Amino acid sequence: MGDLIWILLSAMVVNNFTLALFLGLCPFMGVSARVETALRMGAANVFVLTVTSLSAWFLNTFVLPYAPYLRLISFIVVIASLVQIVEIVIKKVSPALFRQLGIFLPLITTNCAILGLAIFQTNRGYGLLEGLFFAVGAGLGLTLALVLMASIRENTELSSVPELAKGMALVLIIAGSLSLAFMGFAGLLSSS
Amino acid sequence: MRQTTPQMDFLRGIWRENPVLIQMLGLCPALAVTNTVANSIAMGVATFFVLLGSSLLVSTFKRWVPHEVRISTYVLIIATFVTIADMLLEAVVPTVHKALGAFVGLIVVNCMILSRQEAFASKQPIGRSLLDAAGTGFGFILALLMMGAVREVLGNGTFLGISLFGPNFEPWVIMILPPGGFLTLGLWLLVLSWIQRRRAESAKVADWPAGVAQRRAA
Amino acid sequence: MPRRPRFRHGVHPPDLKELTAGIPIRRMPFPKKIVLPLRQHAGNPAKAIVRPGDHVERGDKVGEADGYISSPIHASAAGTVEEVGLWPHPDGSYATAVRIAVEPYSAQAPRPRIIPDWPGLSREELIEAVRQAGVVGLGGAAFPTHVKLAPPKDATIDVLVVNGCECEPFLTADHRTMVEYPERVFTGIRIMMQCLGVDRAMIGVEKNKADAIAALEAARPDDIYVTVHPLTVKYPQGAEKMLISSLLNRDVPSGKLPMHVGVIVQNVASVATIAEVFETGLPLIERIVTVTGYGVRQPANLIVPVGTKTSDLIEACGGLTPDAKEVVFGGPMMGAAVANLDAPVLKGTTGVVVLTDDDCRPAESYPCIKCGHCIDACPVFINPQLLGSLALVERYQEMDDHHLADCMLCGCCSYTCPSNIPLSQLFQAAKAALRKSKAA
Amino acid sequence: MTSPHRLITASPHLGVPDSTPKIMWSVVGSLVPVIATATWIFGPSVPLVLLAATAGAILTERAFGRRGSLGDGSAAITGVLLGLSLPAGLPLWMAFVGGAFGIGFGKVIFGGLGQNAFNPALLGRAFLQAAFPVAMTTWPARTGSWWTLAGDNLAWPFASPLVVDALTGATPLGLMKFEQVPTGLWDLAVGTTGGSIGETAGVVILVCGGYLALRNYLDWRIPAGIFLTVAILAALLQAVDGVRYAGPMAMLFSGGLMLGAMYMATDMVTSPVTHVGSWIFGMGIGVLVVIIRYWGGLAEGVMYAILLMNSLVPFINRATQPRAFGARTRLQP
Repeated sequence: MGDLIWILLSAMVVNNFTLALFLGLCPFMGVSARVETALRMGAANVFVLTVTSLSAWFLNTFVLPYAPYLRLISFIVVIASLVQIVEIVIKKVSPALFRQLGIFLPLITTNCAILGLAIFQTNRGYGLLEGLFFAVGAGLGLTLALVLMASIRENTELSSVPELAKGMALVLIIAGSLSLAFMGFAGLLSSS
Repeated sequence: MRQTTPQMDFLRGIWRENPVLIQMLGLCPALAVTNTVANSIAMGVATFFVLLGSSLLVSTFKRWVPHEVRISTYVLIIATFVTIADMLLEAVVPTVHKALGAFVGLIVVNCMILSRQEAFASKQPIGRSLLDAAGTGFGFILALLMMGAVREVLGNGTFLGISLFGPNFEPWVIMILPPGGFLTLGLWLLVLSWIQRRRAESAKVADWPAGVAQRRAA
Repeated sequence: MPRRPRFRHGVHPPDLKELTAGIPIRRMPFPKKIVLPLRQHAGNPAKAIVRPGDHVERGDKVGEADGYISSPIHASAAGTVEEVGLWPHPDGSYATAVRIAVEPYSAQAPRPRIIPDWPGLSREELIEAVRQAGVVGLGGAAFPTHVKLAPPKDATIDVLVVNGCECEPFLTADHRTMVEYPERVFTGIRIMMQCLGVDRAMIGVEKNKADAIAALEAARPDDIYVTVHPLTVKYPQGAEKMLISSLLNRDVPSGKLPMHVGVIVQNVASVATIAEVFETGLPLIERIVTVTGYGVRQPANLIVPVGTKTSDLIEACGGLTPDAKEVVFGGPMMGAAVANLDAPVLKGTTGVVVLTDDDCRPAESYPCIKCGHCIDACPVFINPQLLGSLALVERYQEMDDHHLADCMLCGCCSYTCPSNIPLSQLFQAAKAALRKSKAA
Repeated sequence: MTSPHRLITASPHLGVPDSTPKIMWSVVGSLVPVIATATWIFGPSVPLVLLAATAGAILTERAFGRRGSLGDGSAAITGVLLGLSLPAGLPLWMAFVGGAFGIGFGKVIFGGLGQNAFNPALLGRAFLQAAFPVAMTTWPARTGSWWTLAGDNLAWPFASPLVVDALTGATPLGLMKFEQVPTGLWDLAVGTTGGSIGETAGVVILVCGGYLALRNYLDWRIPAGIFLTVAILAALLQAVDGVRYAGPMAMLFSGGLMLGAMYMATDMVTSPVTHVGSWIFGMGIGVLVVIIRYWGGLAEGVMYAILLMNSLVPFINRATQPRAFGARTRLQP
């Protein structure tokens, strides 16, 4: 159990997907203007990452040992179709939830965090449970980064940012600062 | 769509609509693997290859791809080329392949490639698609080089592994760490927007009647 | 154990009352000219009923109330109507006013009673008499008193709260009233209690007016249930909601009035004035004004005919000092600077404060450093820091969502801001913009 | 008659005698005893490093900041505080770069005073820590005459410090963490230990910060929250394993905790605006400090703890909004 928690925490803060590994940058830059949207995007990400982890484990266990060269192709196809199916199911079952998360789902599919998770999980040889904790940790880490960025960006709207820095330059520099701050977690727990 | 010349198709992607610096696409590799110039070049070339290959295929088969499944088809085509690139890199430059790690595989989800397919290759003839892909690809390599150069020179005191300042140079380790990636791109964007503003200002001065410009200069 | 009477937050501006607190009230000589703006109260302005050339006696009506929430205006000196036209108003605009050339050498002799004496009058007759006398709240807002004395049927009032806080720095008019005319205060309370049909009255006085508290206690009658409460010296102790919170521990809900929690608040000056009106039989034509500040030579508490020009008033106090900078109507916290010294004293003018260079806030301001002092100061618990930054980017709708409506412009936030950001000015502008967009 | 006066301003016409520049310069002034103590301990390197960091901060503010923004003193604070958080032997050019980075990317880019999300001094330090990890953790031991410069202050710009020999001393936190050697409390309190310029002499910092707190120029709730949390957690952990974990007093007086809690965390711009928020902020820093110090890969975590909590401030502010007067009151039926 301790190991699992460690995997989760590691993916969440120590090796934060966005701030340390540069995964999921598109939503991080694009959907971080409002805290509410950032939260929803984060929730959708946690969900899709969990689904991804499950399917990657399935592929790794039952398919890829026989055809290793199909790794990338099968990952992307399976994930994309699974998300598609989930999207349809959510739309049927809970239209309210779909309105909250739905628009983000197709965006997420082509997001490097998803494929990145599948590849990392494979490279590190995580089992089913480890993979799930990894996925949840990664998702929470993404959410954390997104929400922090969004709350800081909301504040910058009330301030007089120099003309030159408006837009993405400021976002990148805030991201750099956040990334610097998250370096404080480097090596966390590794000594014990 | 506005009529464009083949020359424009090619040049557009390199600077004016640079995928990384202007359109903010493909940021993930642009930040993750640009800590050395060699990695930047390898990643740039691999992406260039995938982009060119997929544009060729997509443009060739555009008539036979049903509209509903086009995105999945593009992704499939891209994934195939990425697999090839992955294997090639592993065979030719194993050390670089190892340094790039998972990020070679992640070329699949580089939104820049997908956006070129959707926006251009699926609608244009093969030749123009190839020009466009080459332009965008070069633009991507250029952006990666700009990132990689700054980060390697400051972060290691070297360029392509060649020492520039002698042994006494104190490397700025941060530049090859994650924060350095964000900060370098942020800095480049600041520089570019400064250049743009300078240019806009000088253009404004040129538009003014001669007297005004002279008085301003005086 | 009784609850310590207090409200939370607020600020402690310097007292500055020592200039006039010990000076007895005196009557100023009648000026040569009287200017009576028709808009001196909350609600509709009065309508002029005199013409140039008409002769008026002291106490004659020159403006008739226009509607229920309005109040008549009376001549405060005998003389001849010169003109009915635009004249500088203390709020900075030009407003219609009746100008009267005061009869020279007139003794302004007493005249027969206009307002009947109060014993024996019924509740309705009393309220009508108050209305005819043109009595409005003398604490500054100038809300017609007869409206306040007749609350709607669905509101049950159980307490009359008399506001003797006078929490604004510099001002001492209410203080002197309580010291010199405590009997009038209690007579006024009797009349008002009869109007309202309540059997309980409370007088809240800030502790720094020990002589006023003593005078009130000495004059306090035993046949009615009225108590005097010393209160913490803190600004804005005299704001209705804060006062009710201090005295009764009742919180007036956001967007509601004191009467919704069973309370009517009357300024002590208004209470004394009602007694005076019934005593003399003349309507409200004069009031007590504190003329003070380091920019005036002889600070004083004066009985001033309503409509006296500021310049005449200052002349009666020895004139301005050379370093006088700004003339403020009302206290320095909420009062407004007047641009033109021709502007007359109104019924609601509690004081005229002349500030010098040293007193005024510096002109330059700095960016907000998020120190949070304004949040600690705000007596209505809104977030001036957030509202201020929203105001600067003109996001008024969001300000409305953050309870801008509860802001009473007391100025605590601006007072305490180290960056000198004009917060209450910004909020005033935002309120105006919101009113405009709601009306549209 | 027109009025002789010329001022028409909005109410209120009175204001507190404090002003933003006054607060800022008071903070700088209150650091003078700290600087003096550090100079007494470390020698002439201290003013040099402080000057270099301040020059970096001030020149950057002058070059890119708003016109006239130097007068408000905020750039000077950033420079001095950054300087205090550096080792005495750091090459001066690095201190300069840190100051420039802190102001440039920590403040000017956000629009200047009052708008920044992160404490500029700490951002500058975090940058230096990540850029030059070796130089930033080389603590010169005090040997020789007071007049000798510590370490290699005068290294050429962009060049490595030359002196990397046995002159380095270890910090109390490093000793405790990596070698389980505790340092005496007396040494910690009066500052006769290794460490950054302003890390030593905790008592002096405490007194100077207390003076600011009395004048309401810093919110005492933040350092109180930090101290309480760290002390309680450290006491608990010491009860569990007294050898591995230092006790509460040692935790409070070692490393940059005093300077960080008193001067960095209480930066008004980057701390919460409400009282409840200040408590949450302080306690969050305390928890993070303990986590990073005990379980992180680094010996010291105050800087990162404050930066991380800085990033949470917009949230804390949002969650601790004051509730409007009477907004929750119901009318009696």
